[in-house]
Amino acid sequence: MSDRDIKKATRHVNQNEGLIFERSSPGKKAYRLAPLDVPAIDPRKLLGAAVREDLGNMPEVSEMEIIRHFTRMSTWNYAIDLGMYPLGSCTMKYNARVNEVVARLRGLAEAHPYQPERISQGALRIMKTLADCLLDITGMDAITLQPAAGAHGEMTGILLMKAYLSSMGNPRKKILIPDSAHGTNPATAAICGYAVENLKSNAQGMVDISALASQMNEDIAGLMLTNPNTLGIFEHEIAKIADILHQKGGLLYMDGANMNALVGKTRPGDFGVDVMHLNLHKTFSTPHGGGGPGSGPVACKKILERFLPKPTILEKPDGTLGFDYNRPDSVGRVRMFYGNFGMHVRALAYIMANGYDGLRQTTEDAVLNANYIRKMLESDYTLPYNSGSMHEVVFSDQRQAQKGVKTGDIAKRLIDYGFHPYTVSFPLVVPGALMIEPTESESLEELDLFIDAMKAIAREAADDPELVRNAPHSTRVSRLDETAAARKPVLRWKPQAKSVSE
Amino acid sequence: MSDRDIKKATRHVNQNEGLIFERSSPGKKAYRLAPLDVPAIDPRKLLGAAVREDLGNMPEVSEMEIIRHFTRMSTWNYAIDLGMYPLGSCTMKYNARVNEVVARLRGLAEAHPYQPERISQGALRIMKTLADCLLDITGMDAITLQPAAGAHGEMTGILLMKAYLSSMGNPRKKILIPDSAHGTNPATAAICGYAVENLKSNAQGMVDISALASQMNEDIAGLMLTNPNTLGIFEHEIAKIADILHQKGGLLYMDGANMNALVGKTRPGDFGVDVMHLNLHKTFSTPHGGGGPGSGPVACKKILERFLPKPTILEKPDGTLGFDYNRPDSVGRVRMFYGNFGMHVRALAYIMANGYDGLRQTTEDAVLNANYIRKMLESDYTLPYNSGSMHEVVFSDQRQAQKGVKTGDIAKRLIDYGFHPYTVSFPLVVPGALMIEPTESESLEELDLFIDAMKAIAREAADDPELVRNAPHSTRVSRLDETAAARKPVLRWKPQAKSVSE
Amino acid sequence: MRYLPKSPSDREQMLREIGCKSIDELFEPIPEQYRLYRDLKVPRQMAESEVVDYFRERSETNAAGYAVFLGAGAYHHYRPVVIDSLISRGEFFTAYTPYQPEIAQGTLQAIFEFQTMVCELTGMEVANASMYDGSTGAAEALMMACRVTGRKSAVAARTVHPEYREVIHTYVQHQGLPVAECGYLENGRVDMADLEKKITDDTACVLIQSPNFFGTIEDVAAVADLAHSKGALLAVSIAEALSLGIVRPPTEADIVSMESQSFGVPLGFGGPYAGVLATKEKFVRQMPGRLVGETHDRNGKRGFVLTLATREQHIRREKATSNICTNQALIATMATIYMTVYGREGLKELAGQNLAKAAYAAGEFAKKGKVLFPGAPRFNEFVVQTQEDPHDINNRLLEKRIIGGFTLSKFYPELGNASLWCCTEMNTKGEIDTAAKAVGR
Amino acid sequence: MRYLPKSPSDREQMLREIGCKSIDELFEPIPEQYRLYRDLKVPRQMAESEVVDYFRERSETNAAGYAVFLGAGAYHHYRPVVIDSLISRGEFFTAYTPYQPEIAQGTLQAIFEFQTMVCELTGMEVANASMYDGSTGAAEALMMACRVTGRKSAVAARTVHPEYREVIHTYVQHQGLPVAECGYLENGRVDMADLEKKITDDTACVLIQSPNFFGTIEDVAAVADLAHSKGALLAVSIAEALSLGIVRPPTEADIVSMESQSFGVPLGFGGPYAGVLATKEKFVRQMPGRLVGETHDRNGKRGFVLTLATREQHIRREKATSNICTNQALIATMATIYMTVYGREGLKELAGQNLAKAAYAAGEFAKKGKVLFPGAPRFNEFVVQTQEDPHDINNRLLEKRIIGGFTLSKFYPELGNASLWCCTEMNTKGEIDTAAKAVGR
Ligand SMILES: Cc1ncc(COP(=O)(O)O)c(C=O)c1O
Ligand SMILES: Cc1ncc(COP(=O)(O)O)c(C=O)c1O
Repeated sequence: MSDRDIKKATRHVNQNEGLIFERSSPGKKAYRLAPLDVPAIDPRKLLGAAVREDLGNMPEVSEMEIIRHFTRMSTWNYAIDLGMYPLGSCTMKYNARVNEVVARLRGLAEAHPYQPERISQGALRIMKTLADCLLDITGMDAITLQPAAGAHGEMTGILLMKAYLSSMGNPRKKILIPDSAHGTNPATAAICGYAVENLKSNAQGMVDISALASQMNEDIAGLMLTNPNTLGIFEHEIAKIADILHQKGGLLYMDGANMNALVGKTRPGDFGVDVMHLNLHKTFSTPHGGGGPGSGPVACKKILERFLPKPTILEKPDGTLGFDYNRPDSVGRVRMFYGNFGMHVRALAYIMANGYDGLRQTTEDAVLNANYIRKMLESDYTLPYNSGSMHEVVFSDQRQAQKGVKTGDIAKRLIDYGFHPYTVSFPLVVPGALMIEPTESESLEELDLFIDAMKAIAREAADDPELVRNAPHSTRVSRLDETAAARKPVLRWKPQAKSVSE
Repeated sequence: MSDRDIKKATRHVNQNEGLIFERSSPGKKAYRLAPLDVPAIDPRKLLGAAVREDLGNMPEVSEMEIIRHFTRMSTWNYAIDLGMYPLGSCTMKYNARVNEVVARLRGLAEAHPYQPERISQGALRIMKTLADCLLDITGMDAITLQPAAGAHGEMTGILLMKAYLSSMGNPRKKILIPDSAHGTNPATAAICGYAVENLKSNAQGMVDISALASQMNEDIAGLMLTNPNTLGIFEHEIAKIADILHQKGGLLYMDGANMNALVGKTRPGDFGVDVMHLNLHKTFSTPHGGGGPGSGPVACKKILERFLPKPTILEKPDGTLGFDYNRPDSVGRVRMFYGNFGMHVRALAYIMANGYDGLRQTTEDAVLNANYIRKMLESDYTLPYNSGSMHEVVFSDQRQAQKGVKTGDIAKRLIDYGFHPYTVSFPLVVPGALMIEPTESESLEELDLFIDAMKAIAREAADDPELVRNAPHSTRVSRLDETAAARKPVLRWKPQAKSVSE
Repeated sequence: MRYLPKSPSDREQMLREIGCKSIDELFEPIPEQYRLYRDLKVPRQMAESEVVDYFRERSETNAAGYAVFLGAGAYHHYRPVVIDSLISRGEFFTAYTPYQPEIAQGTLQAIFEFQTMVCELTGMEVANASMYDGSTGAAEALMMACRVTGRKSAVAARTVHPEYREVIHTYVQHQGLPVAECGYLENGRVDMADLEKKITDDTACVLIQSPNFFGTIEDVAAVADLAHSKGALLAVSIAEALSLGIVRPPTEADIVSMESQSFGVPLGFGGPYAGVLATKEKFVRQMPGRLVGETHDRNGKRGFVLTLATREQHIRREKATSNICTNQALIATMATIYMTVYGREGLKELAGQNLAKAAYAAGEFAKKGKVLFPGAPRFNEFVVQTQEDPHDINNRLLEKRIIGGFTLSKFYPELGNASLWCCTEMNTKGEIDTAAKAVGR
Repeated sequence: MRYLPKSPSDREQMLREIGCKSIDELFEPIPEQYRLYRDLKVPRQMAESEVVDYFRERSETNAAGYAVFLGAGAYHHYRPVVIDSLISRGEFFTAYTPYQPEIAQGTLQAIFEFQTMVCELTGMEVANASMYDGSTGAAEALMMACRVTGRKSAVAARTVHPEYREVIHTYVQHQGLPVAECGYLENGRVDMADLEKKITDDTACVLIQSPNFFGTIEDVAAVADLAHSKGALLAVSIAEALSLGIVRPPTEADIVSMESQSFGVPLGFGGPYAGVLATKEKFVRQMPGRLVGETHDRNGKRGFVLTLATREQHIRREKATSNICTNQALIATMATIYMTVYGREGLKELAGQNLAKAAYAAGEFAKKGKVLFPGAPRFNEFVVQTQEDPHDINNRLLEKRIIGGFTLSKFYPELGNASLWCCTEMNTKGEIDTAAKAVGR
């Protein structure tokens, strides 16, 4: 195998570690409580039948073992801190350390959500300032920070549309969704009680305007559009699209997952979007944390404002801030308290560190990086659509597939080259898609290493397809049997079920 | 190679990373300053000929690259957090996270050493409380926290002896040092202007009492003794040793590097020691940090107190604390300010988390672990001395050496088995020494894995010596050419000297 | 900008390669009239020191260092420092969802351990990888129950957290899934008679919370019998997870929705927290959210993967069990570390201390005010009725840097001058005595 | 005890294996009469929360959040947060000295970068891996000079930090190495005439500090010429490393001893800091302390190792260049990260801000007090002479939570009511104005 060509990574000794339950033994402790300063009680007396005697298989280990357990496990992960993470649609950008520091400041980290407003002005000011920034960034009129993630924001946004349309006399039945859309879009429409009608894209990878015009009618609440779409293409006819919807009384929902292509360069509010969500854990750099937490603020136009979830933040005459619960037309709450406040803190810190000039430069670099990769790889991989790319580029494995090498194989082989794979086989409109989003956080050196790796793999796919099909070869575990995992699921450890220990 | 037997570790993909200078390019920045709020100045005008125009090859990189640079490099290190670190004489024990947290509390981390005493009571109280704890632990009468490390403490201690003897009319010429002593002991004696006289150890690996008696005379200032000594053996005749020295007007200095074997079980002050140092970065768990910082407090008997370095801490009538600079007999300062205060904080946090019971249990576990290893391995490796072991055990490579496998080779092979090697070829009294100190921080599971590895290597040394001689086989770099490094030293990066990039 | 790893010359070189004269060429797909040529109205670029100062000032105007007697769905417990030192490792917090298991075993194994511990504590057979929080988790539980039973309505106890009920209302109305509410008795527990009336043969499930919003521990077994006798499922919501250290787990439930915030997650003004759903094995294919499962690699080596994805939106799209994608993985990892630190003995001992503190406090408060809902066991919260408006009491306490209980009038007007007090291991006897005195004036 | 990974049964099993009935058998080598059977007089075992509370209270009685105008060898600069997040990785802070290079390349490469940056900044050819601090580093520099020259005495300027000179005195007296002191002029610089008198043909080296203790920048070239003309070496001590961002490096020196605290190391009430020695290549074998060198492995791959160990105590024992073993590696790594964050442009810009702040402050102070030592350039410190006793001025400022300058009477009585003020990027114009007003009363 051509490991000599691999410049970016090598192999190094790495610690094994079993499950924490396999380390447990009675009498080990990692805690000690302060002495009880009130009279001790007898739980049995106080709780009677409700008392619990035993905590089953909960672990008993020491602090030293906990540090090693999680430290060792952490070394099995790839992360932005280790290298490029070009997952299309995920915007894996640098997570600044200062954001983590400020989010842990005592007054913010230890604030109880129900503490009186007048001693919560710091937190309220942070939320208000972030909201104001996001409104100018999106060009919208009103916003809620309550949704916990993008999909949660989608639901909130669609409910705003539904509430508005109901107030107009008819909530309508269907939502139009392009075939290129992310899975959460149709899933969200369904949750909100709408049927999903599919909208084809045209040869340029954009919404087919004539199809839209013919499909749009009074049964349709609106369109859920990602812009730039999941092919990384900006919907050039966006204004036209909005008009068609508006003419028939429908609304335009924009999935803002790809705002990293637009911040500071254009504003959805200016090109006809009625309501949209943002992913603070994408565009605004709050860490993904291995799958979450996120935050999915929803911004909307004036006509939808009165339906926003409660509470909203309002500025009082005396300049102090407070929560407004008195919103009779609100769609209601989508989450307890006020959303993932800790993510609001981080997103605002990101905006302040960047300023307007930094945000613009960030967008420009993100688009520059994607187009550089596109240019460098278009001779090696098939480009299904040749419309201009914004922040990400989507190739297809067409050429490699002839040798039986699929996008998933190329992805696994990238691991040997020291990279995290791109997004595999999404969007669905592209057979065998390679969806690559570098973000602005990659240096030219890192991009060139990635390009070299992709070119080398293209050669390997031609000369030695087996090598690629069996990748990765450099990881502590080889390809895992996902079918077996799904066939009879083992979803928790059990004492008897001690399995092949490492 | 029998990698299938290796239970503790495997190999995993690992990122390469060049030198930071190789990433630098003009115009990249990882900083931004706050706007200057005073009139700008012209450095040339203010500094004239003293102005500097250029900073040569200092790097220019972004924050993202810095995070990756150091994160990637960190993954090339072994550490306590990853596994057992049985370096004899180094006491590589768990470094509790809470110690790091309290050391970073703002009032402690940002305190200026010259801020007024009355607003420094917090820091002074911490130093005083630590001093009091260490005095009871050692059984001594007075202490200084000023020395920055063990060797620095040795110098301080020997200077106390010298000052005392001078006050008795004669500083004397020589210091007795056992052949098993750590290199810093003779080096320290030399720095303090003493000649070193070697003291042989007997067949039990202890001080040869008769030799001591015959060598001791009025030219000899005293003896520097490590107890337990570097063979892990407690000097059973310690009282006798002290008597012999004292009878001839000499003093007994104890190198406290091995206090982890004694805390809470016996006190040097009770068995005749006149002055000693402690290594807070060993016995009291302050992190080694890849080589430092340390802290080497020196405790002594009443007769030596007036010679302690200045300033000392004193409790004022009103209960507040202050520094006492008025110490005419002091040996002087050994360091500016008050020593490595941050290490004092951590050591006190360690003592509080343990309490008297925890400290005793810690010592017992440290000794238990060493004796368990000794018992389990004595059939595979040669035990040069059969006196009882305390916190560490020293084997010799005698048996393996017959096949040409040296202690250094066995050490390198341990790396493939997922361990950091023990201390190699020290103490010098043992040819081909394997000096193993597990500390109390190792679980039975980890000890058994270590024992299995050592046994497997013993087998490999017999069956396949080449395999062991060429170890390690699992690391990102193989054995490095240390001779070449010393022959023509390359001690810094130079623009032209860009070398074999990884 | 200091985060961006490019020099001006890097940018020029790249533009040259691409064949563009200026960066703006790359933005031509955006119609000219929508291009933004002014600066955004956001703060100017700040130094790191300025950012830190800004948030430190906000933090200092945000009740830093107050004693707090608030619970009501968010609990103040001590957070062992190892949690933040471990989750601050970039390998955990800067990783994405573990879609590539060969380089994500760290996250996957941690979540597998989370799922296991949640099962152990709740007495359920399977648990998922997390939900947004306890409120959305409860809503998803009801929807799940409908999928399982094919029925189209539910009953929720009024003693379920009021904001949970608001969230449920927002979710389920659009599914044509009416939710009836049932009242509570003098002892603070579910009114079984009322519940029996409310359950119909279209009732998919009954939702209760235990300990409930008043801190009262419900008779889960009895409610389960009733629900099951009518062919409905029982969903139990747990807002104070620490109660499971000393309170019998709701093993009779069919679905448990737990908020994990008590397990080492900062109060953080309400989030991020982490919900989780647990259930019986037979219902797993109707469960929303990600699941980590054990499997093996080519060489038979154990490993973990995301599994049963056919329930999820990225495969099933509009037919998915839920639209959830990003969850609360890092918070679940925090909870996993917390549960590991305290473990089998510690959770019990700690829960015992909470019980003792609340019992002592209730005793002290009873001397001056009326402690409601006697006769049923509580964990670490209790309701006190006073002569005086609780707001006045709390205002007095604020001057002593003590944040008093949660005023109930907004959600439970029928209780008059009542407020909900919480005592955890963090509340000293001194604070409790001070607060108790204030109540009695 | 929560750090100990053993259960009681583990201990029993191990004792059984060893063949002991009780743990005390293992302590029998310690003579019975010296065995300790009472508990140590140390605090009882505390909960982590109690430990944190104890130190938080100490921290709060330790001037947290005061504005500070103290320099005098310890400088208050902003610390970029990446420093602590990176050195807090266990792989860095829980590793030992890199004696096993195959599993220590992280530490070794970081130190190699440190050595390189120190060379770049100081203008020297080689630098070591760190010394304890600037004071012991200065002492080692003198002893090194003696080894190089074979001469047995030295001259140190009185403008070298007084505590450095105390430390030097402690070290060198025992080497039979007398150190003469030479005075300073009206402009705060070394008195060249006096220096010339003090240098003998047994003078191994002249030690100066620049910027010196008064903040004055010395004429290094001139001092070097004089020293060299007498066959002595020049050792330059640098206490405020940031000055190198804008002040000409002491390239004419033979040995530079630098305190790195300004480079991202917390003030920390005086330590841990990190000294470092830099010198000419030809003197490297006389240099104390560890050195990291570049080499390659079997496959020609670049790697780093500790090298030239034959200078050190573990090889040479009493003939070693020094007794130093443990150094300040982690602090050197902090400094490396700091130097990388600011880099080529940032150190210059930051030093420029310090220069501007001090210049502005000196101007303001001059309106009310007398700023001494005109006519020679300064960096970020200056000396002010006042009518009033500086202690009274400082006491007044303390009420405004401002810590005033360092009172010089103790070390320089000849200057009367004088104190040394330092202004860094951390001192706002507002603070400076307030302080300047206070001085002038
Ligand atoms: C285009 C798009 N829409 C929606 C989402 C869902 O966002 P979240 O995962 O935050 O719920 C994603 C996330 O991957 C996405 O890429
Ligand atoms: C026995 C002994 N003495 C002295 C020392 C020197 O201590 P330090 O490295 O802290 O200077 C050591 C350190 O390894 C040691 O093991």
